[in-house]
Amino acid sequence: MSPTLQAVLAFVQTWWVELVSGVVIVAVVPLVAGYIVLMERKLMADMQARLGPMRVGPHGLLQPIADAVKLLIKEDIIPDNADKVVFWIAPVVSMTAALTSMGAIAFGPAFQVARDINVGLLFVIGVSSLGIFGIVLGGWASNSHYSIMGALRSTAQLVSYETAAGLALVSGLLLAGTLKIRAIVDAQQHFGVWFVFLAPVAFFIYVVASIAETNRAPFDLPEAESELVAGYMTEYSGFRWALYFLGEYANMIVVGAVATTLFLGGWLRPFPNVRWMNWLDALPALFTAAVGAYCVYRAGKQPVRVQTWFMWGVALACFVVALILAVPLLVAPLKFLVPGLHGAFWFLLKISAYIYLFMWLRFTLPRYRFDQLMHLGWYILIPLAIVNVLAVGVAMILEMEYGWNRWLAMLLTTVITLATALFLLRLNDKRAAAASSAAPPPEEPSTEDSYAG
Amino acid sequence: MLDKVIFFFFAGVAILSAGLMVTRRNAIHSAVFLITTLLATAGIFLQLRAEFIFIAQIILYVGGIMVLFVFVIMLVRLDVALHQIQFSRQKWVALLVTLALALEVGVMLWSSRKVPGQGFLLPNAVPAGKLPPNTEALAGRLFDAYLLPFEIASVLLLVAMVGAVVMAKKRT
Amino acid sequence: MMPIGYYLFLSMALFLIGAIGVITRRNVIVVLMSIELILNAVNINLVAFSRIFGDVAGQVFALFIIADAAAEAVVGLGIIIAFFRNRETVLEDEMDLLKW
Amino acid sequence: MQDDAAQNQTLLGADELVLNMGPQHPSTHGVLRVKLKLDGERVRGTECVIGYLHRGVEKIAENRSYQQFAPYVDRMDYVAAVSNGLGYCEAVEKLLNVEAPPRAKVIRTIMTELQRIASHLIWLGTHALDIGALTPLFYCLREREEILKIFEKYCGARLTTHAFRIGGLQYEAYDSFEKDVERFCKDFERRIQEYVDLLTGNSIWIGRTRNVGVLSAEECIALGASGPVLRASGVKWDLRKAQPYAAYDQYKFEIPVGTNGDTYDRYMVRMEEMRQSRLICLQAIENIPAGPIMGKVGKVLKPPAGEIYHSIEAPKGILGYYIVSDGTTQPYRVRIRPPSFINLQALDKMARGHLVADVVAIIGTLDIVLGEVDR
Repeated sequence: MSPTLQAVLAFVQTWWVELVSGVVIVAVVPLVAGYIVLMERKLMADMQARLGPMRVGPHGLLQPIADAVKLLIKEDIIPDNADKVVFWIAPVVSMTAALTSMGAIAFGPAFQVARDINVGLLFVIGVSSLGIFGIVLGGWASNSHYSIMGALRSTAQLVSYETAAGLALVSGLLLAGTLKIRAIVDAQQHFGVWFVFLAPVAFFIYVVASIAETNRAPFDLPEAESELVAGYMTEYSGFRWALYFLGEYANMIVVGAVATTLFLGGWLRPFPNVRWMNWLDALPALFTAAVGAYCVYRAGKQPVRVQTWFMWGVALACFVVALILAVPLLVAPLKFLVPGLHGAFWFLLKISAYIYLFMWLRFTLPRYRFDQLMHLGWYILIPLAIVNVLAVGVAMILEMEYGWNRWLAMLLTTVITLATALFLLRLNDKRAAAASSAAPPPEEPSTEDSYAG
Repeated sequence: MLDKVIFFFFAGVAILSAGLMVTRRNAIHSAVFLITTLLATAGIFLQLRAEFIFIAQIILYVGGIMVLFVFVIMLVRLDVALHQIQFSRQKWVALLVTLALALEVGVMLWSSRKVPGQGFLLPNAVPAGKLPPNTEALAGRLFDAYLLPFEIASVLLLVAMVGAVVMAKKRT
Repeated sequence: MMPIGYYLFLSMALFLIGAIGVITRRNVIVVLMSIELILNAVNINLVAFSRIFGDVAGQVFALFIIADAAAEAVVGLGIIIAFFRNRETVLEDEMDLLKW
Repeated sequence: MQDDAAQNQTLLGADELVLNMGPQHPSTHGVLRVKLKLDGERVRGTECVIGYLHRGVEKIAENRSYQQFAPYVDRMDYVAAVSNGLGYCEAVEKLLNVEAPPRAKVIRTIMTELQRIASHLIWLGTHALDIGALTPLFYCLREREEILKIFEKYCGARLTTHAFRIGGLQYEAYDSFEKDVERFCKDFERRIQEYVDLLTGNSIWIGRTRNVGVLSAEECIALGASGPVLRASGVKWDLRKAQPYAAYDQYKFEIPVGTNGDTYDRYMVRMEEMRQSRLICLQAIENIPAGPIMGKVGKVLKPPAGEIYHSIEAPKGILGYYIVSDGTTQPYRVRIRPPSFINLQALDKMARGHLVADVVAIIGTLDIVLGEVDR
């Protein structure tokens, strides 16, 4: 055997989990992202009194595949004066960053994607933040005013809100005392409570900042359709555009997973340590079975035969999942499967709820203006996050050194941060009032530079 | 063997893109290649089992400083600079001086190889498996022995922040 | 872990490329980026030695250098923006006034 | 100009950025092209380039008989076709010195007020969409659909209706006309509350609209702005009250006015106008007089030589028709005063010093229709 072959073999032997999970991520995430888009369109349609995609497949179920095919065979336009290489690379960067950062996430105790690394959470947020280069370079390479303005907005926005998100995460990490994904969840089990209840303000800040980081409404200014056409994506079409889109939705999954891991108890069920709440273990199976039963109920009401079949199919799938979730509970020899399966169920459920929140906000709220966005970030969220980190630290010292009750200490921090929040909001209102009453803007344009932050 | 492959891959990428960074006319391209260099260096850090420095390099250097660079390059439109002379007049002298320096350092490194036991081919002292958890060890050291430098660094950052704001603020 | 010499040569190469950039380029932004490269080369040395001695002090200093690089970049870019506003250039040999 | 010199100083001292917004842009409400002079994102000046939808409506009028021209006016403000038709028919009637019978007048009033609601609904939906709220648009279109159904039942067309004829109406109101209108009006009160819930108290909405695009009463009058834009600045001027036409003098309604003249006030004024229009409709269907629907108008219209100006309060402002007759069957000249065109002039004044996002909000709040601007 040649040394090269030996080296390759050694490499594969050491890293086969990572290689396989890499392939799985690249293969599965686009599909998942496609169906998240479908879910979003369906939900949006539901909230807006319409039906959404109905044509391709029953209830539009094949729409993502049709969209993907359409995007693949679409003409790939590169503007004449674009910087071709950068234009080509940018969407790839965006998507790669999002997909790579998934490597350190664990979807349940049994489903670690690649490896539980020492700096797990930092790896996730650090690598996913590299996606911004895709946006900036794409906007710059397009050589279009809309694109470059989208890119500039995006940079300023991401830099600002990443600070807030990072500080919010620090509050959670203080409680967990580790950066390892699995150890964070274990810490929550040990505490017997999700960190969202110990540090609610930090969770709130992280929710807001993560919406801004993933460029979702009401913070979707970099791609604000009504202002900048499509922001940095204006000149993109076909598959490159699809890559951007994919990166964005993959990022949503990433921030959802981070929030779930750190604040929502990861794969733990509600009340993980309370014995008499053990009936909650039956909930996953019952829940999926209920969904299946509802599908059966709806199957008879479908107008088209194909949709009836589809409903039966969905019902069957639900029942199978329910069975898979229920059998390990009931059959003693299979008991060892329970944490893995149920953990994955709870984790996915929490991520879905998180993404649902994103969608809900998108359908409901108008969009912020750029300066308002910056003010919210720099005048409210970041100071609040700093105060929160400080307060959580003090509370932990009170608890560890002076033996305070944990809940009392944490309640104190929450009250302190909320008071700060109120103070900041009042300050902000006063500033806004002063600014509006100062002078009519047309003659004396404000010299404030929104990008200076 | 594996270590070697990883090292040479990252080192090659780092040196190649560093060279391209210095020679590209377009500042954005330079920035892209610098980002590549920094990421490759992060890979080297990881190969050295310095996980925290690896991630700090990615978050701070690449995700923070380089974003700032790209941002400023886009803000000061450099279309004009593209058509001007790229290198300064002293370039040949500069190259000569740098080559001399390279020779000097190279010879120094090469000759130190001969010192037995502690030369530059010094083997690894601590096996990879026996290293303490990197983040914890780093934190312990940082907040214990190097607390004062840490505080000074934070003051430095504060000063830099204030300075940058004052500098970039529009004079009215 | 490779023998330390490899890291030293890599670090030297990056340092020299950075130095060439600093001395020869006219564009101040590229010069600043070259300085970042030099600092980065130093970091490789520090981390490599920290690894070989099994002591994280080197990494602590690498961290300080990253912080310092951030400060330097921020101030440098601030100066560039202020200069560009007045002179509309980022070429260093046109920065020939001691005041503006 | 000294003003320009000050404007050329941009943030980084570099040249200002000229951004072409439109003619293909999601939120210029058609084919408006706005050249924005930008400093970063701050607007230093705007310049509207119009005419992409110019069809020469006024010139066409000179080659058509009076009746033949009536459908053309529907194509100006195509989201408020009924109002355009009303203005034209009344202008020609004035020229001919005939009057529509009372029954025709009441039905005209009902239709026009329904059209006002429909037009405002389109405005609300697209304006909210411009500011980033996706959902109100679909709610608005849902209600507008009901109005369009009434139009369809009445005259067979939904958008460009050609509902009225010179001298009265061609069609009698269909059997359940009153019932349909009443049902819509009853339902609409609940619906309008949904928009209020979604937008009025929303702090993002308030932040995006308050103190944006402020236009004082003096500026409005100097620019000739009319309609809700004028009223939001505090000027209580509504032709329905000031120079009553059709059957408006028979009904009680309020003229909503704003105080600040900003985008939020315009929003509030239009919302209140929808409520008032609903009240007018409810009053009108209670008592539609019986009688003929067509006045004494011959088959060939030959107005006496002379000129006439007649204006009505269209949903977007004062819509005026100036018609010169030389005694033949075709008008010698028709000049139309379109409210959108005049209101659009205020864009530059309102947008200066604001951000790009505000320009979009301001174009939305002016409620322009490019078919009317370009004619």
